[in-house]
Amino acid sequence: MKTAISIPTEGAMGKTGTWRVFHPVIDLDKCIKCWRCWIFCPDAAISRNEHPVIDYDYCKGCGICSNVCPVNAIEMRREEK
Amino acid sequence: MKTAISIPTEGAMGKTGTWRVFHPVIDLDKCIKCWRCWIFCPDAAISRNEHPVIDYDYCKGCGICSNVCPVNAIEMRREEK
Amino acid sequence: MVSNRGEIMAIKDLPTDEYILKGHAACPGCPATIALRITLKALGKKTILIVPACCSAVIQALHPHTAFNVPTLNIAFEASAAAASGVAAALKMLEKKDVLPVVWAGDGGSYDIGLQALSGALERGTDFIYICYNNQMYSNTGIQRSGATPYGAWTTTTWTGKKERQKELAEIVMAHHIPYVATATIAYPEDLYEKMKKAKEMKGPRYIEILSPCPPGWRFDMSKTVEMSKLAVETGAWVLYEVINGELKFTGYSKRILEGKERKPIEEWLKMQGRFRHLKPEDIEEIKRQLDEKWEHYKKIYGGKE
Amino acid sequence: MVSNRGEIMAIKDLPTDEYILKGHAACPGCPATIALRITLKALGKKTILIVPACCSAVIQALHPHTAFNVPTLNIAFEASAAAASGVAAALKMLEKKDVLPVVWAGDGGSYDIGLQALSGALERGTDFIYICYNNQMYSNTGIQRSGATPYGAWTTTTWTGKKERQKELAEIVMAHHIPYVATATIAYPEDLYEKMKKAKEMKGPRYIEILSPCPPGWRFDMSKTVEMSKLAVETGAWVLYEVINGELKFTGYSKRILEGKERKPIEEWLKMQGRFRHLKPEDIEEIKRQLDEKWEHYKKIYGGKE
Amino acid sequence: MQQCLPCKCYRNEEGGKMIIVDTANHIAALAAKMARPHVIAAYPITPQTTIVERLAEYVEKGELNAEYIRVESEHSAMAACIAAAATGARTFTATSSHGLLLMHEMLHWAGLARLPVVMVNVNRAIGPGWNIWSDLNDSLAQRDTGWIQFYASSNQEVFDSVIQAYKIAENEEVLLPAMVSYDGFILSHTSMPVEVPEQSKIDEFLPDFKPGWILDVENPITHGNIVPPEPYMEIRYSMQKAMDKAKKVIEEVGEEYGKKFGREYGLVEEYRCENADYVIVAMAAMAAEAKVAVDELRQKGEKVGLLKLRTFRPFPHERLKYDKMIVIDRDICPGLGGIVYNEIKGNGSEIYGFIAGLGGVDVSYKDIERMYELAKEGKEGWYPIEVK
Amino acid sequence: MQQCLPCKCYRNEEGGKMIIVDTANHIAALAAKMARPHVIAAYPITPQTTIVERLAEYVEKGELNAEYIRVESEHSAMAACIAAAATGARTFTATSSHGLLLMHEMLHWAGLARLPVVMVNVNRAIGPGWNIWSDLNDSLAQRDTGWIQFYASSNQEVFDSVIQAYKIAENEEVLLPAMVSYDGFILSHTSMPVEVPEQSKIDEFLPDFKPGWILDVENPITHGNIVPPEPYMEIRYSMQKAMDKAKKVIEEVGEEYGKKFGREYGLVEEYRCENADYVIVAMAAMAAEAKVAVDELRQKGEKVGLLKLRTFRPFPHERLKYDKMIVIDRDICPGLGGIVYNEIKGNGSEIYGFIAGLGGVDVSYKDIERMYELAKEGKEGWYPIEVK
Amino acid sequence: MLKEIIFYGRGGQGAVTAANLIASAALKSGNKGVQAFPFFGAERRGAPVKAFARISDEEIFVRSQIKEPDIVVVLDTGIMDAIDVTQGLKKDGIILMNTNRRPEEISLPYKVATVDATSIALKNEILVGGIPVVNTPMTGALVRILDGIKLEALKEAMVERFGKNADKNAKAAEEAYKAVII
Amino acid sequence: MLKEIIFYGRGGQGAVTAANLIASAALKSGNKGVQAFPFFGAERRGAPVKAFARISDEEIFVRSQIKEPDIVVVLDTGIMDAIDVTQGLKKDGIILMNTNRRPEEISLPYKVATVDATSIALKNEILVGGIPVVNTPMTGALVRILDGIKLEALKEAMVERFGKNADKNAKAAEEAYKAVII
Ligand SMILES: Cc1ncc(C[n+]2csc(CCOP(=O)(O)OP(=O)(O)O)c2C)c(N)n1
Ligand SMILES: Cc1ncc(C[n+]2csc(CCOP(=O)(O)OP(=O)(O)O)c2C)c(N)n1
Ligand code: SF4
Ligand code: SF4
Ligand code: SF4
Ligand code: SF4
Ligand code: SF4
Ligand code: SF4
Ligand SMILES: [Mg+2]
Ligand SMILES: [Mg+2]
Repeated sequence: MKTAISIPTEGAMGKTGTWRVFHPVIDLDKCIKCWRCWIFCPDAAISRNEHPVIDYDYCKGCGICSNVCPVNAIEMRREEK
Repeated sequence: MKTAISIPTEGAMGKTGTWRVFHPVIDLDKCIKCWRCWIFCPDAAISRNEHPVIDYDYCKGCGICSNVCPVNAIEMRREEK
Repeated sequence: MVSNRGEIMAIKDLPTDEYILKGHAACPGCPATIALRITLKALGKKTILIVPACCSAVIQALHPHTAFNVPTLNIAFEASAAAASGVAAALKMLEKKDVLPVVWAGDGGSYDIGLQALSGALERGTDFIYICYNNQMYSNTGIQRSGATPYGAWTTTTWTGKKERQKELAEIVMAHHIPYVATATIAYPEDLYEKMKKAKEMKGPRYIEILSPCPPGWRFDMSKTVEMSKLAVETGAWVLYEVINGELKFTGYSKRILEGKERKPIEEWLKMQGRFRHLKPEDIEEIKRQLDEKWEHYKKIYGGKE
Repeated sequence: MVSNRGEIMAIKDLPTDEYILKGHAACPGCPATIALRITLKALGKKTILIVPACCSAVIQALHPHTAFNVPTLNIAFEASAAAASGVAAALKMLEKKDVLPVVWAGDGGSYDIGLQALSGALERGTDFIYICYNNQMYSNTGIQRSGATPYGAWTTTTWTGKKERQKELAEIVMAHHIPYVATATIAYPEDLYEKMKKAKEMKGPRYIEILSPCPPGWRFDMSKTVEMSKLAVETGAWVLYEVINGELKFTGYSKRILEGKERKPIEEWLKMQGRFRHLKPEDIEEIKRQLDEKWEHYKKIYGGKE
Repeated sequence: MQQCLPCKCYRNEEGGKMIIVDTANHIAALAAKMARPHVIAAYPITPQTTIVERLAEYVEKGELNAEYIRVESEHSAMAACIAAAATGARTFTATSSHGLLLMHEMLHWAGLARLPVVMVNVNRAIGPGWNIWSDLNDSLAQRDTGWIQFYASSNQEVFDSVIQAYKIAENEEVLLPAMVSYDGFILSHTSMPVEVPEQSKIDEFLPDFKPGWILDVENPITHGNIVPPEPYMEIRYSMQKAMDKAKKVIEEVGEEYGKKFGREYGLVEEYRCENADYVIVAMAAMAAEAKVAVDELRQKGEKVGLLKLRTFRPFPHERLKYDKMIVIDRDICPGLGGIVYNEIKGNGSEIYGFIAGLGGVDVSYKDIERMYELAKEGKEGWYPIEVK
Repeated sequence: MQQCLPCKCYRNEEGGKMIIVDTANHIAALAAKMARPHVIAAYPITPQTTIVERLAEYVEKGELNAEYIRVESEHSAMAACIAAAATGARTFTATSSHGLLLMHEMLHWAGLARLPVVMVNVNRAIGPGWNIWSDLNDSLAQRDTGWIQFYASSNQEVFDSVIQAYKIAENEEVLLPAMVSYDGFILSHTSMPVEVPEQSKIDEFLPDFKPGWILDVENPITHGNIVPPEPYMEIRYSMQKAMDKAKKVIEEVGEEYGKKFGREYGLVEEYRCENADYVIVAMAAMAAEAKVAVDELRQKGEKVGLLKLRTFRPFPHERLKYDKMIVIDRDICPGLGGIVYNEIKGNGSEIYGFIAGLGGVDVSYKDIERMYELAKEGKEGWYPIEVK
Repeated sequence: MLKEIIFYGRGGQGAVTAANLIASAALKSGNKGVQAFPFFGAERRGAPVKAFARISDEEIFVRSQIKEPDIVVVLDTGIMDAIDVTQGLKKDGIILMNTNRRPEEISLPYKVATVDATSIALKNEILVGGIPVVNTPMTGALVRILDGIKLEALKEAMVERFGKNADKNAKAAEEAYKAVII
Repeated sequence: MLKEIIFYGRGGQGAVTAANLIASAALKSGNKGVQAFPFFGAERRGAPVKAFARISDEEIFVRSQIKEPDIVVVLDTGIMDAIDVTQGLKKDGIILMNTNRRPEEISLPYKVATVDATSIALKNEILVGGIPVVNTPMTGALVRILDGIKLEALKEAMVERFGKNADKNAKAAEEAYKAVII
């Protein structure tokens, strides 16, 4: 029996980090751990460790984290390829 | 070309007066011409002439006219057959 | 009741024009037919009726004859308001500006399966009148519950009485902010006529709902259709009002209730109907509670208004 | 924002549980995904998602993989609430009482094609939460107007701006008198989270609508999704409230506006969006007029409340 | 006489068998009830209505432990059944004509999702104009949707087919939805005697529903997200294989039913086909009527038989190999012709096709005898409009 | 170069002809516009969307004087078209896949009401799972609804067929709705050159719509109330006769179109069928692709031809008489097989059937050549799942 | 042997129920094949209606309508103005009518039986909405005319169908059984 | 002669538009058969996308996807990490890349042409949402590689498509036409 059953998988759409044109870089010195970047990341690409950690395999580079950071700790940089 | 087109016709369902078990009889002496019987007859079987006139070909004998008459001028009588 | 022209409207003033021909197929004592007769007296000849599946489709009688003497389009159960949009658009393009598309639908076709099309037509501003004759169940298929069936009522799909409260379609329609919403019932033909006339003279989507007590469905004697309708208003089971551009006004006996007239006990209405025969005292208490709540709410609005 | 337990809720208090896996198919900056992440944090593992056709069906990514880590039933565009009734009934019969059916639908699937099923499920009292993430258009098919598209907005089916006002779905839902209705938006995750939690703990039909500003659809920079959401509330274009058993309470910034805080000028919001670029000053005046009218109305209600 | 718990009525007892006289609709409701569905979602429509009414009664009076969802349309009825089945429930619905048409999208859905929903369709002509009488256009127009389709000719067959439909649909090698159809009024509102087995025996025959997949919070999966071309085609292929498989399963289940309850079923039913020169092919009520015609014709010395198509999907090509066939279609595909005729016609036989009985036109065994006469003269067509 | 008023773009001029390069969807919108419909009611769905977007643009920018109804579902789209047509308007809609399925009930309605609504369907596979790519199951599943069905293989044919569809559908001896279908993406989103006639010539070709019946306050009639069995059957018969008639009208209109615009059409298109041992039968985009296969095979000395089924309803039985045919179905009727295959198979030929390209699986001329090889070996089936 | 019966009445009078009762009773009396069905109209209350019953000692395969009945039962003679109830009636067929007249008084070219079912219904207080329901007494009378159906079986059928309301109906049927004039 | 081209880019970069411009220009340059179509994914912004173009002097009947292109155009070399753009490329095929590197610097077993379309786009201010749109310069470069398409025809195609925005695109195309290194 085959029907459209799909299994939860990280990277279901592949490494969506490749979609990125700009990438976010966190300045940990500035970071106050408010976790806004974490909660607002549409790609769940920021994890809550000691400090916010970005998973570049999946970060699509939208820039929301940078936009919501209250202390401007996140900078968007052009992807170098 | 044939499709379900129907033409407005009096007696579209036949002489629906045959459905009747009781029939209304108006006592014209009592009638005050309020026209309630006329407006409420579901079968449009009462016309507005000099006085209300019942079309027994189509009156189904529901008794509404009798029920709404403010002066009890309409009596329902068993159909004799 | 005061007509547009400021005169007092009486039954004798209603036009003798007749668009429902004798010899139709309705049950004896049918409320839908009374309502439609009066409605067409108000709307007149230049009306295109759109009728979804319901008793009124049957009432027309069998092809190749019809008892309806205005152009009538029967349409699928769920599609009447969408069809009205189609008729309205065609009339506009073909420059028949004086012709009015009017949906004539039952409560099943309005509260339930036709709601989406209705809501869509309201949102896109279709220029038409939508009329729901509400007999509080699917009567054409033999008395099943609809969204309009009141709490506690027996139907053939609610054998022990409906467990849910009825949908408030007029409220839902009001939330669409259309130019005209009104409720009516057959016992007050002048009120119904006036509301139809008023609607006719406006533009955009207009909605009128007519309570239509149905003898076989509600299980009462066929001679009592009008009486049942009147009692519904007097007991507060049905409320008469109109909403013009968001401005709510209660009318007729309902207004008088808000002005202080006593509501007749709801038991009077319930007891006349076979569909409520099975109710236990606590069910009736619940119905009363719901009704009081509703009227409390109306009172607040009414208080807020005047 | 005060949590149920009386503590002040902060972002850091939101659970780290994650039910949306990395590597999904949403556009960069997608509001729907933010909303769903937060929603599932509140609803947790024992949730069955029902998703009609919409962006969120695509976001899941391609078979045989999925980015959603709760059981998810994709269903036809118009059928999500009916499907929820099916899931709820099955759960009840199979005695899985702690599992919650949750519809996650777009505005098109809620305001337009899915409205009837929604209304039906509300009327029959289905035990579920219906969530509409409202991006004010059909984004999945490439930005067509929906019933939720605001007056004046460009879409690919309203090239010169939408001529009609948006449907007020939350009002329509309220007219169904269900236990819980709330509005939210992604810029206020604590508020959204709290409302979800509150809904989760209730029974019967619950409805939550989340404004979700969509960068490609509204034509703004993908980094500004949250900003746009916040501005919608601050300018009064979106209102935050909840209605518990008919009792309406404004929340968050919207409440503050009613308490006297100035609404930011709507132009700020409009100007950030490409879809409003074509507006002429008189269009903006009309939008302002509509907004003022709406807030006048809210003020009346609010005044009436406290 | 003893009282039957299922429907609270008294019945004759005859050699241990319980026989009741009731309409096909009430019988369908009784069969559905005895199959113990968890969830019923249905919407009324003439002439199906008395099924859903009866089921509502069973549920409300506590005779059936099921959730009855009072949906607001047939589209929603099928959506609710699909979703309930995906949650692991056994489901039932019933409809007719426009109700079935409105389900069209969801019928495809149930098929592709491989959910064994069981449905009764009471055949009724399609409008406009409204016509509440029988023809088979409504269900035949759903023949692409991936549903197994049975057509019943008697109330007994209605009962037996509903029970079997569950067993077939839920077979792990099949897992397809199944529809039992029969003529509106001609069966739906006609009382006939029906033998009703005991609940315990039905329970033995019909084990609990084991879903092919399930929405389970402990093992989350997603159903129905975007499927790229190649896997999509495989899903379609798997459906076709399941249909092929269903042929065997239908025969097996029909045989097992026969062993247990004394009435055997299969893909088709042959009646006096031995050494027949002509075989009449008919479905539903017309197939019962045709038996009378065959008997009369045989009595007159004509070598005629009857092939009753019980199963229309999967289509039993291999069982339709007769030299000369007379196919009676109570349906029409505009621009093609009789649907049954056109599906059979590739089988290499000489075939005469008649379109008859649309919209409830009464077709008696005398008419069928007449069609036989016409076919012998080499005639075919719309009866009695074109050929009389 | 000159500016074309219809779509406000510049075009090459070549011997007086205007050629534009655009997608089939934009071409369909342009054709619909040039047919001057009074009322358009449509709902977006991938991959049809760009049609309705373009039409909305035409209307809003004043380039098309029509009412555009922004309905809330496809069921309503078709209901609105039906009602507008019944009021005397020329109508247009477009949809795809699930949208078409949701219209199912109303498709039957338009057919039985004999209203010449014209629709474009962009073929797309049916879910679940969601699949936005082409196969023909969506429109073929509507083959009983009483609609004339055309399948187009190029953007030019899309244009020409939409214009002709109006003329055929509105023919007073036909008066049936008509659907023009073509593959999603493969045509809908593919730009190709299209010759666009002048509006004045289209106007000459396509006279004003004369309805068969109308809702008119001066002559009130009722449409669609209850119809008893016998007249109902006559209505069905009249439909079938109209379909028969349509065959002639399609040929005539195709010829007239050819005379006027230089491109002739008919029920089918034969390509290199002279003395062919095998004739490949295909529809829609696959039929264009098959031309390439035929050319290559002919070059190799194989005697192969192509029969392109342009018209699927009415079904042109009489044009399908070849000894050996290879039918390629981009569709499947579960429990039966390929739909085109099964409709053809009674014609007495040796037929090999292939199911290919479901859900958008790419089928190239190389694949078609391979199917030919397989057929020669006596093989058939699902390609490439069963036979490769 | 196949017996075919048509019942004529009005919507609401219970013609269909009468057909069903006869079918049940026939089965209980040992007939293998029984059938009862309405004429499938879209009739409303009060309109003339028709119902059919077939009884046979073998399984019945006929599904078409009855066109040449053996027996015609008229629940309400009023409808005889609108409808020719003798249409198709077999030459040796019987008409059973609800009337207080005697068969002799009725000039029809058929065998006629009469019973005053209305009076019997009134007497036994079988009324719905004030209107006498004559279907059950008429079945009693019919059983008298038909071979092979036992009155006891009819009563059993009523118990099945009406539960606690069966008694007065059974009584009325029995009275009619006795009162019918052939 | 049939020429088949695949464009690789990202959602939003205009690969499909590029294919369409080339098709239009080819028609204007006298090719009877032209085709342009996207790879039909459900892709969102930013995801890798593919578009196809076919050019021929005869009418084109092929409808299937291009599997063995003559030319591959890479709008964004970033995607080369995720996708093998040379897949199916004919032995004598050409890859045209948007890069500031020279063909020699690129080690691929194919003929390579390069152009710094990003710089040209930036210079001509062809930007959407701050991101340089490189499709139009790339078509200019492609025209240089292709036989039988006139630069003038490409510019005309741009006027048709972009109206008043055509100018800067045409200019960029021309610059790229000149700047392409083969
Ligand atoms: C799609 C579809 N479903 C069901 C029906 C059957 N049907 C016809 S009328 C009706 C009930 C109508 O109820 P309402 O709208 O309240 O009108 P009423 O009969 O009470 O006048 C139903 C269920 C139908 N015609 N079409
Ligand atoms: C019956 C049907 N009609 C149309 C579609 C096409 N369709 C899929 S998603 C969609 C728009 C969804 O809009 P919305 O619900 O607002 O969700 P969004 O895409 O904005 O997330 C449409 C029109 C469909 N899948 N099914
Ligand atoms: S750029 Fe966007 S996707 Fe990347 S980490 Fe920041 S918010 Fe997440
Ligand atoms: S938003 Fe900024 S401050 Fe807050 S956690 Fe992220 S990086 Fe740190
Ligand atoms: S009894 Fe009824 S039908 Fe007859 S006239 Fe009076 S109101 Fe009309
Ligand atoms: S209701 Fe009575 S008083 Fe009034 S008009 Fe009729 S009969 Fe006369
Ligand atoms: S059932 Fe009720 S609404 Fe319908 S025709 Fe009869 S009386 Fe009128
Ligand atoms: S179109 Fe908008 S809602 Fe849809 S995936 Fe993209 S950003 Fe999210
Ligand atoms: Mg109703
Ligand atoms: Mg949306």
